[in-house]
Amino acid sequence: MSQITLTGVSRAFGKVGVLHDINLDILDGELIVFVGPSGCGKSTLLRLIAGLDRPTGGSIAIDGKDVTTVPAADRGLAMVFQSYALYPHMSVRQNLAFGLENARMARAEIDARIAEAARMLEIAPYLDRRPGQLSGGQRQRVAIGRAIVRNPTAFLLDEPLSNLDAELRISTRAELAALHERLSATMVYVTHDQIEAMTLADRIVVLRAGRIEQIGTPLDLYNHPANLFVAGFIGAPRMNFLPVKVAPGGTGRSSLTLDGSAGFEIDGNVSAANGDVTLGLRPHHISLADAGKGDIAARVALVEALGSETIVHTRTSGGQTMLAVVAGQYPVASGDTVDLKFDTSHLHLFDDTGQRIAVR
Amino acid sequence: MSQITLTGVSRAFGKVGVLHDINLDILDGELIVFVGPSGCGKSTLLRLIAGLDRPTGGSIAIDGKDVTTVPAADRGLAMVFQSYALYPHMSVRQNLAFGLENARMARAEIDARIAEAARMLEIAPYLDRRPGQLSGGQRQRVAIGRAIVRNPTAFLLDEPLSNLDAELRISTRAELAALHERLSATMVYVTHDQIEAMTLADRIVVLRAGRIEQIGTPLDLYNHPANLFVAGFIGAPRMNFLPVKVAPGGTGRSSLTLDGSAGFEIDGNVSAANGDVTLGLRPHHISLADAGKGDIAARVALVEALGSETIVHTRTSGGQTMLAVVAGQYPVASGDTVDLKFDTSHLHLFDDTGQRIAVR
Amino acid sequence: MADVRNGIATRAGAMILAPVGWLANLFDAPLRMLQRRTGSNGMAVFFLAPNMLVFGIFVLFPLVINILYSMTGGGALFLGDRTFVGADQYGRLFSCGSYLDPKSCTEDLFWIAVWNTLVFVVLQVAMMVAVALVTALVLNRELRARSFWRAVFFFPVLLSPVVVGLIWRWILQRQGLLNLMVFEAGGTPVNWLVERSWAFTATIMVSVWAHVGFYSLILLAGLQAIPKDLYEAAEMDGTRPLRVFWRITLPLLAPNLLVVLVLTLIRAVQIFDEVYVLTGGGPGTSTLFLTQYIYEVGFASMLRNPGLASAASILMGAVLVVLTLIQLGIARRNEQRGKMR
Amino acid sequence: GDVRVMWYSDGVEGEVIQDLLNRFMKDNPGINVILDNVAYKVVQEQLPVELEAGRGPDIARVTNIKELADHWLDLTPVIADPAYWQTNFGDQFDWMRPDGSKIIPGFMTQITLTGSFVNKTLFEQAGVPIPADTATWDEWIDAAGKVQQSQQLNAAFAIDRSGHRISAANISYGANYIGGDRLPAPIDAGTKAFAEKLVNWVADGRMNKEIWVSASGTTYRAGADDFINGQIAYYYSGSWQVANLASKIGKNFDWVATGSPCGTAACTGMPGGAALVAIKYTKTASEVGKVMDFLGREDIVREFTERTLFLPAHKGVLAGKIDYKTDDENVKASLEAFLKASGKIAPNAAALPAWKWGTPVYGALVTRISQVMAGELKLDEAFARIDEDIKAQVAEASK
Amino acid sequence: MSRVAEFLFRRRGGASWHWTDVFTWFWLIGGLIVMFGPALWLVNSSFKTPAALAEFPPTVLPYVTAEAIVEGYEEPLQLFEVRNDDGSVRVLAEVRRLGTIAQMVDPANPGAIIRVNIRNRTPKRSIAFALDNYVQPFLAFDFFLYLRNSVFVTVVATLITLLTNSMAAFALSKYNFRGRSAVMMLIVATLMVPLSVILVPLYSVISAMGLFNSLWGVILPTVATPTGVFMLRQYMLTIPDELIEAARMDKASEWQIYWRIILPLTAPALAVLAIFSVVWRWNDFLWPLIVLSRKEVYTLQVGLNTYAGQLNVQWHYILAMTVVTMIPVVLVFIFLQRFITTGIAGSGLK
Ligand SMILES: Nc1ncnc2c1ncn2[C@@H]1O[C@H](COP(=O)(O)OP(=O)(O)OP(=O)(O)O)[C@@H](O)[C@H]1O
Ligand SMILES: Nc1ncnc2c1ncn2[C@@H]1O[C@H](COP(=O)(O)OP(=O)(O)OP(=O)(O)O)[C@@H](O)[C@H]1O
Ligand SMILES: [Mg+2]
Ligand SMILES: [Mg+2]
Repeated sequence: MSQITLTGVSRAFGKVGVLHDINLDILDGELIVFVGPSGCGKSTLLRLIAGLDRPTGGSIAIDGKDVTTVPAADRGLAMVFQSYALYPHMSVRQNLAFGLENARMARAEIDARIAEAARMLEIAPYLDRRPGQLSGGQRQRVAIGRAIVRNPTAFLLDEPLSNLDAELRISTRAELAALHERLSATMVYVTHDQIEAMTLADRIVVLRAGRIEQIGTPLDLYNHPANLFVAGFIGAPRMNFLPVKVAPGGTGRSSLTLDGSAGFEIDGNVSAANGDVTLGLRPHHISLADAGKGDIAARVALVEALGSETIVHTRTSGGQTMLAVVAGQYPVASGDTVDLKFDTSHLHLFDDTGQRIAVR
Repeated sequence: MSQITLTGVSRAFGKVGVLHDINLDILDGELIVFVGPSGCGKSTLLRLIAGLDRPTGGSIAIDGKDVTTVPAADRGLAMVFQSYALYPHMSVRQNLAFGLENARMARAEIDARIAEAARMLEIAPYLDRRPGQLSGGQRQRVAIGRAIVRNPTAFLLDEPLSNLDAELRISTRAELAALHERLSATMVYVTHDQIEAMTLADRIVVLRAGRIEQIGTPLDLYNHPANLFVAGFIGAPRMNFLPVKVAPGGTGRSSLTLDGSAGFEIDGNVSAANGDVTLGLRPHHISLADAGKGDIAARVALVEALGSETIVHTRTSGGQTMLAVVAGQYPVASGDTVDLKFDTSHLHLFDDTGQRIAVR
Repeated sequence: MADVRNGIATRAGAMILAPVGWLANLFDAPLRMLQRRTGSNGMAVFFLAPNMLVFGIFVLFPLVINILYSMTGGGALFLGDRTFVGADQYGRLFSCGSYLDPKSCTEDLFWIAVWNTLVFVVLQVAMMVAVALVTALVLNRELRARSFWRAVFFFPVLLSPVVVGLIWRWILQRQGLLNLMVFEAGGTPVNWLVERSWAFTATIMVSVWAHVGFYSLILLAGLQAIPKDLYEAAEMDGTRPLRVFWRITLPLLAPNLLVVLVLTLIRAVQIFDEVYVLTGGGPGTSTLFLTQYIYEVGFASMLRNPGLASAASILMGAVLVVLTLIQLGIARRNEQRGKMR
Repeated sequence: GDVRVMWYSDGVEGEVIQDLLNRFMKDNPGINVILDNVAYKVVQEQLPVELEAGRGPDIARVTNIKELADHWLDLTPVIADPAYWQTNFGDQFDWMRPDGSKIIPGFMTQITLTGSFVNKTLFEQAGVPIPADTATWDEWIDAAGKVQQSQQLNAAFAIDRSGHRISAANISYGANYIGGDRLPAPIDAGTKAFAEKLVNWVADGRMNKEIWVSASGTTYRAGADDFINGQIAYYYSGSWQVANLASKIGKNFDWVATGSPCGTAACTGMPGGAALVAIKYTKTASEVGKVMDFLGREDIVREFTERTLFLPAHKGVLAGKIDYKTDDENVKASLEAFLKASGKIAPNAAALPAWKWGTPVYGALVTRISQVMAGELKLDEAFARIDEDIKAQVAEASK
Repeated sequence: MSRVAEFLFRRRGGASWHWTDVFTWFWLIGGLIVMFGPALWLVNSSFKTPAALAEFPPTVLPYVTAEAIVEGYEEPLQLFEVRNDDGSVRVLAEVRRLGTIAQMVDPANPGAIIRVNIRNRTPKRSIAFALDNYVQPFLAFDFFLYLRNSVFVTVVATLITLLTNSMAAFALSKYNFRGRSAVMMLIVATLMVPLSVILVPLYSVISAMGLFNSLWGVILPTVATPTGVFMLRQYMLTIPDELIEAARMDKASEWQIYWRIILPLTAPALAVLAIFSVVWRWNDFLWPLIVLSRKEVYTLQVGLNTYAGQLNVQWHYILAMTVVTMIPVVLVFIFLQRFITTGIAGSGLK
């Protein structure tokens, strides 16, 4: 029931332009995730959609109706603020009830909804506390609760899970997904958490300095990042980049030469101005091999053991930092010399303007 | 230079006890991480150490000197607040300079430190803005900056990176680690981010409802969780738990029987009251196998593709939800029937009180 | 304990407010309709209206009439009966041989009063703001028996100015309580109200005594509104109390401090009753202030001259407006330098 | 119907009049008299505004009777016996009606007369004889000065801070305020002579400095407290102080009223007082007449006078014996003295209550002379200012 | 005792006295003496007889001269302490005084008259409360009628003041509309107008509206106090706008934002204004005096001022009634000041 269309939206604070010419069509019932570096304009964009702020240019339409000048209260959206913005003088229960009372809902229904939200967010024990008496994560859950009790047709969520512990984050994420399913509500979701973005999103919008860099499904962005920025931004740890020279290789193949050291061949034709391209390879697609058995030799600089996997920071002889992620607890220590082996079926190439080069 | 000792510390708000009998010795120069579910008392504990709050019982000593009643200003610690607590009327630069001016530092030195912190946290362009003109992540970075410019002997950081994007989070995390190294400062760090906890911590303290559940190095906690709670809390996605019956098996081996379906044998002797134990197995240690080739059959409920790995939510015939994490993008869809294969070398057993059972 | 009592107060407040709240809810539906028509911002007019209506009728309109008054002469009271004299009254106030010497003016008392008022305002405002601020800071600390201490400092505000003047006259007169104490302590009694500088000081002290509770209360409310976590942050930054005051408290108190500054200024200029009872403007004319002059000209003498009184009051008002606008201008600049949060 | 009386009180007169009115209402069941006790300030500041708006109570007790004279009702048609009123109250009618008018607006509830009080005990202790009736101001102050010296007093004497009070002395020294056209004359030698004396007495410490110096403008200050506390030997005020002094001095010392000292021209006090007048805008004129008739009855005036310790205006009462309801000998003696002094009022003084420019003259005098005492002006400057002030006020009021 | 001390002298830091603690207590104790001392003295004075009130030098407590019934004398006689030539002191009753010689008797032995020079005797005095100061006004005037009027004026005026002022302050602090600063300036500018200046025109207005001698004539002109608008507006500036935005997202109408969000958060400032308004309206004197000239509508202050005559002011009644009329306001103060507690506006934000 809520399709949100942004046309040429821009926003400036004084002389500082924060958003530039944003065009975006959020489909009805879609869960769209905004990601981007801190300060890129995600919250600002959300506030424009909410109607809390007016764009300095462009227009916003909901379900085809231009709402650019419609006040927030009349747009029928619910929002979780990055700063929570809980009503400090009301108990948690009153915070949750406020929006419902405004809609003149029956008391029993209000209570039922609050009970449901409290269960979902595990805040039932705190219903009679004031926000000032809650921990950071509890406040954040109340902020979420305030939005979801309203069962609106569209949600705007600004980093709603950032202060929750892993377990709660996963369960709340699942609850949100279920809610999205059940209400078939449109959701606009801002997050810095890769896993959240990847698992929740129907589509992800990557923003950078107030501009949209790419829009696509999670795996689309992961597998086919449109440019160096998106490639680096999506996926953690970030993709490794290496400057390489490309030249035609065997039939239907191309040969890549790493600076100084040996090269290898890949399927497909690559054309690039004077052969300089950037090779992108995700840490998960690099494995460690015994000396001499891999593609490139490197020295281990730092080992981060996460338990389930191990992140190995290495420095190649060319001076590049390369990260590799290996499953489990890998017996390697900083100072060791290792060989890195590339999984060439998953490499990405970018031209000198940073745009992806299709490998045909 | 800063060893912090908590002896029998407790804190109650009115009748609600929030911390109970906390005993902890934080070594000089150690980086200790507090983790625990939202609302378990992490921030409260931090505030007690800082001196912003007084314990209702027990005592706190720094470098052997009892500081329980020493005001915060005289403890020489620096803190990053979960709520940032930036001075709203000061520019970012003034916010950073404030603590240094208090120490009557020379202007040139102050400027140098601010410049260094601004570089480190990428906030140089905003130095002359007020906090109200910053995005959430930018504010958080200023809050970190305010603590680090002071080069204190001990830091208290309350979820300092929660609002930063992945890339910035990693780089800031690395900067903090470097700082820790350089100053050999003691750091007490609260986080919900597993990766942060695992990579940064010298030791991790797991809190639950105001009590310490376990203290240990990251891999210690990951590999040898003391109880069900820690096992479930450390590692994401969380460990799978299954009720099993244990019985002596071949020499020096035990046999485990899953309810209903087949069992398997493991090395070591397990003794448990009437044979009921809980089996814990991390999702990373479960792999998918073709039907009939695994330990237990299950139905795929949900597939979350993160790009680098795929989380498969399954439901066993016994009705248990089991998660498996498989590397890469695994071609499986919800509704499929799969066999789960356990990596029995990594399983954990817990008795009916939830305590770990050592497998000898 | 304090929590419990505050809880009771809050609950009592809530009980009183409950029926009012119910009434307020009744307003909601029609107001929503209004809002639909005017838009959110348009509701500002609605919120302003009641106040501005009363304000217009009972303050603004009489004020305008007062300006007309100042351009009439004669002793008649009602505007219709009075003779129009143009700027004559102002001319009279300003007819001076030399503006530096009040004695050379036709209305020498007016200029003496202007001068006295000026000195008084400068000293009294400084003193008042300082004392109010210190008092508010002290009362803002976590004290036991907090309401008692607040009451102590607020108490004089409850007294009518006439009673204030009277009490202090009893204390300060030649045979008053103060001299009694001075005498007992072995000092020489001073005739406080006959010595020029003492009498002037006394007017300042007494007016501060009488009103400081008022301003302390405003500042106290302002102080309590400063988020506590900022003080905690400052404490973590190792800030000394004085610096906390200058760098945290004072800037964040600015909006309320402005209220106090403007109000003290205005009320200092308007000081009357307590001084009238205390010193009556004496010794000589050394504590004769503008309002007393206006009162004497316009009301006290049986041959009133309301025109001259109005002219003087409008001059006084004009100066005040200018001063206040300057204060507000500075404040606005600060406000615009960025919304605080 | 209702008759509203606006009434202010200095002492017990509010209770006395209520008492009398209750009696009246018992006798006249149809008339409901409501006594509104108000502050003097109301009579002074609010009543004129109300009157100007053509409203007000039906009857009021006022002191600025001449200035508001246009608003008074002519009682002639509504009172039973105008001749009775003319005979007994006629002398003061000019005080309360516009110049040249012949109406009967009301009557004086009280005549006041300025005069002095002596602390007999102090004089006795100092061994200074109390000056005779014919003593001049100088002689009085000298005598009081001797008492001051011998008894180590702070001051010898005090005069209330009021232009009205010193006008009696001015006139004794030959002053005449009323010029041609009944407009104020420039201040003359008589006024100047006494003003100079006053200033000197303050300078040499004989006159209590506080009363006059520690106030400015026309602010009224009484010196009664110093007298009550035995701090001064001699006090110039007026007949209305008798009750006040009696109640506060009690048995602490003996005191007596001594009329007004003499100057070169007379030994006069200043008459004055409060009048009860009917107001033109009343809707119940005939009832008002009945009330006034009752309150003007000789026996009622006598009772009122005796209970309030006032000086009466009623000729008949004055002629008879007044038995003041007090057992304080000092009071009786003092009231006698005032009654006696009322026979010695100089014509210039007697004319002032009926003169509409009295107030500005009094105001200018007190304002400027006290400035001289405080050392802010020279006497000559002050005299020039006084003339200017009065001229300006007259000019303004004539616009 | 030490627990009491500990209770009272809770300090900033921990163990030692910080200078701010010392200063705080210095200020509090000083304040107690300077602020409260005169007030206490006022209360004492209200129990003094007129004679004792006029006395120099003043006494702190209300004293009267002691009297005794002595055999053989109808009236009670005043007692004096008489210093004998040898320096000893005894108590005698005075029969009469002639000049500087007082005739006295020993109350225990009333037969013989003793002559004493009045210099050698001082009145023997005892503390006595002149309760008459309190009783008389209650008998003489319609205390309860006046009280009712005062309460009506105070309560109604305060409620209207709080409502209209806070509404206006809300508009002026949280909305952006054209002319906002003009309105603000206008309001602040009129702060300067002393009542006495607009008294006559205001009187005409009241008169034209027929509010003369009506309590509404007292109430209405005072409720638009610019002070309140100004004060509340400045306080509201410190409330984060984000809370209003959150309420807008919750579909709250502007009225509800005002009523449910802004008002509760402004509670401390509202309490201050309520206290002020109560004090002002309760103590209002000049304006009611002008509007009210009939005793049915008198407020306490107006009634009280009937004791202020032309030549004499009966201070003993005025003081006593001042003390009585102060009691309700003190109670109101004590109740309302509790709402001046830690502002919580910031605690809903991160
Ligand atoms: N002022 C207070 N009054 C009552 N309870 C409080 C108060 N402050 C905190 N609490 C409670 O104390 C518990 C611990 O709070 P704390 O802020 O330490 O949690 P936390 O571990 O930091 O949680 P989070 O990860 O959500 O920040 C919470 O359950 C909270 O509700
Ligand atoms: N009032 C303001 N005045 C000037 N600049 C502002 C203002 N508010 C925000 N900005 C700037 O606009 C940019 C976008 O801010 P926004 O809050 O949208 O970022 P964000 O993407 O939400 O970042 P984060 O992930 O850190 O929350 C930031 O660089 C911020 O500094
Ligand atoms: Mg943001
Ligand atoms: Mg916390």
